[in-house]
Amino acid sequence: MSRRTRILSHITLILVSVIMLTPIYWVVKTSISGENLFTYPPSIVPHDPNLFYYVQAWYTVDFVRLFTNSLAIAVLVVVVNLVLNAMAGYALTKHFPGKGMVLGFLLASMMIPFHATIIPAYLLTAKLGLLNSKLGIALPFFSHIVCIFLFKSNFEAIPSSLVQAARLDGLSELRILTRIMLPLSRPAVATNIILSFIWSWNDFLWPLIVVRSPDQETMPLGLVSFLASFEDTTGALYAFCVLVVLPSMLVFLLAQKDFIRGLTTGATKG
Amino acid sequence: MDTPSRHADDRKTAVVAQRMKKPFLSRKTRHLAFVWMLLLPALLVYFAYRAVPLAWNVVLSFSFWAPGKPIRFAGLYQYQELAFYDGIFWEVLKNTAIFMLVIPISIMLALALALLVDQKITGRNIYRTIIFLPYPMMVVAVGIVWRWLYNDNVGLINYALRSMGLISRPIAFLESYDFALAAVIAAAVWQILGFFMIIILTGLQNIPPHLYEAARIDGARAHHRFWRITLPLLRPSLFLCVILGVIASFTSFDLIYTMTNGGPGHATDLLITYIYKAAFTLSRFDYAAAMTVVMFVLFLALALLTNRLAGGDAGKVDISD
Amino acid sequence: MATVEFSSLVKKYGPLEVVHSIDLAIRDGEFVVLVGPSGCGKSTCLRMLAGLEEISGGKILIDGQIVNEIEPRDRNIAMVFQDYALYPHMSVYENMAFSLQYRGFNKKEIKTRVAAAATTLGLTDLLDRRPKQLSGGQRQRVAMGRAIVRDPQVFLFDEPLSNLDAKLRGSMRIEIKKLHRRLGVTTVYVTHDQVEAMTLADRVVVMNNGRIEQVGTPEQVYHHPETLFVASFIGSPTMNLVPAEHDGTLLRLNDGSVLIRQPENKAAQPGAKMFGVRPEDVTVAEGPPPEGHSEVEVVVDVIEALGADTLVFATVAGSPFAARVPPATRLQPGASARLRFPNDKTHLFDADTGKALA
Amino acid sequence: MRNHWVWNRFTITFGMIALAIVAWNIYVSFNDGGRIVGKVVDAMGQPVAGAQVVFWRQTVTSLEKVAETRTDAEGHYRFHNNGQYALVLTARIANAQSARHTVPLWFRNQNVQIAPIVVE
Repeated sequence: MSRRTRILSHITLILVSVIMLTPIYWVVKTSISGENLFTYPPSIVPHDPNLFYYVQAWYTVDFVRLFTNSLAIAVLVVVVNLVLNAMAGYALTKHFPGKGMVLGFLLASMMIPFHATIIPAYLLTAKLGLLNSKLGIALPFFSHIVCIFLFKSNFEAIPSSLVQAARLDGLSELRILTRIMLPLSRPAVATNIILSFIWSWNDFLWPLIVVRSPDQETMPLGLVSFLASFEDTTGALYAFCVLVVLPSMLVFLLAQKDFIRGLTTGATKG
Repeated sequence: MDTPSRHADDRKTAVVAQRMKKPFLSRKTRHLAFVWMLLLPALLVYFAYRAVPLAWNVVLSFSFWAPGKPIRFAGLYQYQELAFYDGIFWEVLKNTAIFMLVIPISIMLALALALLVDQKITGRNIYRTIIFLPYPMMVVAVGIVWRWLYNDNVGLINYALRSMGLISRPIAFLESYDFALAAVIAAAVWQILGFFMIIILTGLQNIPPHLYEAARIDGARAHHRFWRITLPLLRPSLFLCVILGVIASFTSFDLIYTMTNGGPGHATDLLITYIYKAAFTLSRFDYAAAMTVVMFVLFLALALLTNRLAGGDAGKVDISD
Repeated sequence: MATVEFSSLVKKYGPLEVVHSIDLAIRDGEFVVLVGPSGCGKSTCLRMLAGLEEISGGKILIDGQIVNEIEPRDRNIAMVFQDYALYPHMSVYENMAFSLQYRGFNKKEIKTRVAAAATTLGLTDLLDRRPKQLSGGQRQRVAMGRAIVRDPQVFLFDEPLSNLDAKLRGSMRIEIKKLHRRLGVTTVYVTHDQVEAMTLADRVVVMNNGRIEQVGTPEQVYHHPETLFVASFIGSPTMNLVPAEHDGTLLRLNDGSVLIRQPENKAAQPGAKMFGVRPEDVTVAEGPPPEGHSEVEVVVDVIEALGADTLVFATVAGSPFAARVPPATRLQPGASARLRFPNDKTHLFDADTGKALA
Repeated sequence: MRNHWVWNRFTITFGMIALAIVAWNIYVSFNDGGRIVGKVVDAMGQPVAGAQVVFWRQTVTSLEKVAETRTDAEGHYRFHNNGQYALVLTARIANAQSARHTVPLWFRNQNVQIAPIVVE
């Protein structure tokens, strides 16, 4: 690569990075200074940064309740996802009569966006008596087909001789999954955790429909009602935004290496 | 067995024979039972929250029904209303189609960025992380942030445009019929760009380098290599992006809800937000169901179309993702 | 230790039958090598014996008991895989101890057994390493160690040396042989390498196209191949095989020249035959042929000097014909030459059935 | 291998966060008496006795009075159980009064020592 293309690449990437980061920077800056809400022109660097907007956000909404609700649902979703997807993915590495049908059904289900089913899903959840409950919010997200296939292709990338050796070593099929397959598929596990966590944590429409009382509200619902009652004229709103975004960011940043590797391993084995 | 220690061998055999117990069910049956036991929970979820709702939706769309009322057959009534009496529906449909510009825009940008980041340049991991960073952010928060960036009095975008001398008076992007949809599209691109870039990047990294080396020896120039090797081999990744993009554009509820709530008028209402309003604010579940069926049919048609364009390998791609 | 028996063993993949009704009895403590080209069904047989493949028909007996329905883990067998199949996320010690943990051994017993196996194989210093940190030969040893600690009834080897370089392969071959002599466990070994088969086996089972061609000691298989396939598969360079016509008294080549006047002890019917002689039984003719010897006129194509001896590749009546001769040979490529062989070292096969004619 | 599962960046990060939360809560539990103490001084820096100090609460739209007290001979004043996470204080004597004194707190009911309020 020539020097010129390298420099051009850097310039382009830096420019894009600035565009990507500016909104994030702007929120963080406002959340620690409360500037730019009323005044014009805006200041680029925060004056007198402090954390008191976070204190305000914390006490203005019942932050602990929102957070624990969201976290409980996300943890439930992530754990169940890992179990169900790994199990289904492992089953799909095997040959059995009806496999084609199962694959067809899963691919067809993948073609149905969840949003296209919200009305009956809502009615069904009501029939199950799960409206306004954490289980009701979590249930539709208990498995992600993308992640099933991710596990499937990761498992298939593991040499079959390892599985056979384990079988001869005396492991039951279930133990092969837990002791051999899963430890060797850490990237797939990481990808699954990230995706199911982000999707559960950030989901808004479904809780909006299912949740009826404030004590079951999740973070995005809390954020929207905060916005409704305080408008966007206080630094606390942006402090709240930061707090809301932080957990999924953190999970992503921690697991991003495995996350990308998980996707790659999946894609190598077509 | 003609070894001298025959006696000892016999004893050992007995022990072994005892340990090699024959199980109750045949191996085939046990294998099958095990596989279905693994599959069942996941399949149940999809059955309950995909297959059943889809059928239910179709039934609802041919009925008159509201919560607490008996269900009556309506024939094509709901669809007739959609097609002939609800002008907003057509506007919403148009908006949804325009909103799909998110897909080509972000895929092209993502492809360019992926190619840049795929080079061996210092800091590429940092660039990659930064560009992906918006994706994990909560869409509701993203909506709030962008709403404020677009603000006509104190918004950063207006400030930037004004200080660059591009506009003389501030524009109220989200209150303008001309700009609102474009503004929402820009925010959507900003968020999903990094996700597409990662998908394309993994596709790029799976292209064996010796293909490029061979092409280079064969005398192919850089742009030949891109059109003849990179792009064809990226087709599965690009197809995946399109499908995910189509899903995202049909389901971009959160962003619209927080940024404009469909306004001004219905200038930024998408199918999904309109369905939500019909069902959960007007309680017209039957009508909303009919719209959902339309949305699903459109989605399916688009998915099949892209699959056709991608060379008819949908199954393969979906498995490889 | 145990006997192993295949009885009318069949393997089908859908409509495709890959193993056609095989019968084989392996004695207690015997070292049997299944050898054949790739796709001949040898690995499939081994994997059916291990329980890794379903048996489509017939039975497998271990120690007199039918094991068709018994899970691999309950068959009390150990297997060494071609790619070693070491668990990459476990240390050498954990790899070796792994199966014992699932067989109800206590920690102390596991420790003793692993230590003993490690000493036997010279792995004691490597117990804390991960498989990634080992060389190919060391991994191979760990794979064997993992099999040994189990103290199984039957040892299975699935091309265990094919990932090693030639030199290491030679020394590992010797170690496997030693190990078998010491432990005396019934062993079934699959390879496509005839050298391994000849050097390791008590008995060699030559397989082709899902059938057993011949079972016998290495000597039997080498000196008395029962079929054309065995003759062509065993030995390097392979046996010279030339189409010939038998008219009752004379064996003629395609070009009409007489190959052997009196085919000895070969009370064969007249007809199309395949004539065979091993390159090492062929010499360069000098003077008149002695009693019981025959000669052919060949055109020399290539001469390969290997040091200890020289390989002469020639053509006779359109068929390739090789000879392994002493290094000091005057033959020149392109020239014609007379090659000689003793009649009692020749083989004759039916051209249609491929069966040896004795 | 065991250690690998215990000591990875996930457990360390989340462990640190948990630890920080615990530490913070311990600190809070020792400092949440809700005591507000301060001093009122005049423009010369002399303590003002008998000044009326009012403790307000900021709501979305307005200020609500929570409590009031008078300074002692040394100019000191004191409130208990403030129950607030942000304070607004004003002080006044006969003909002079202070600017609005806004003090954000780190947590509800925090014990604070407030910088002298100047009346002029």
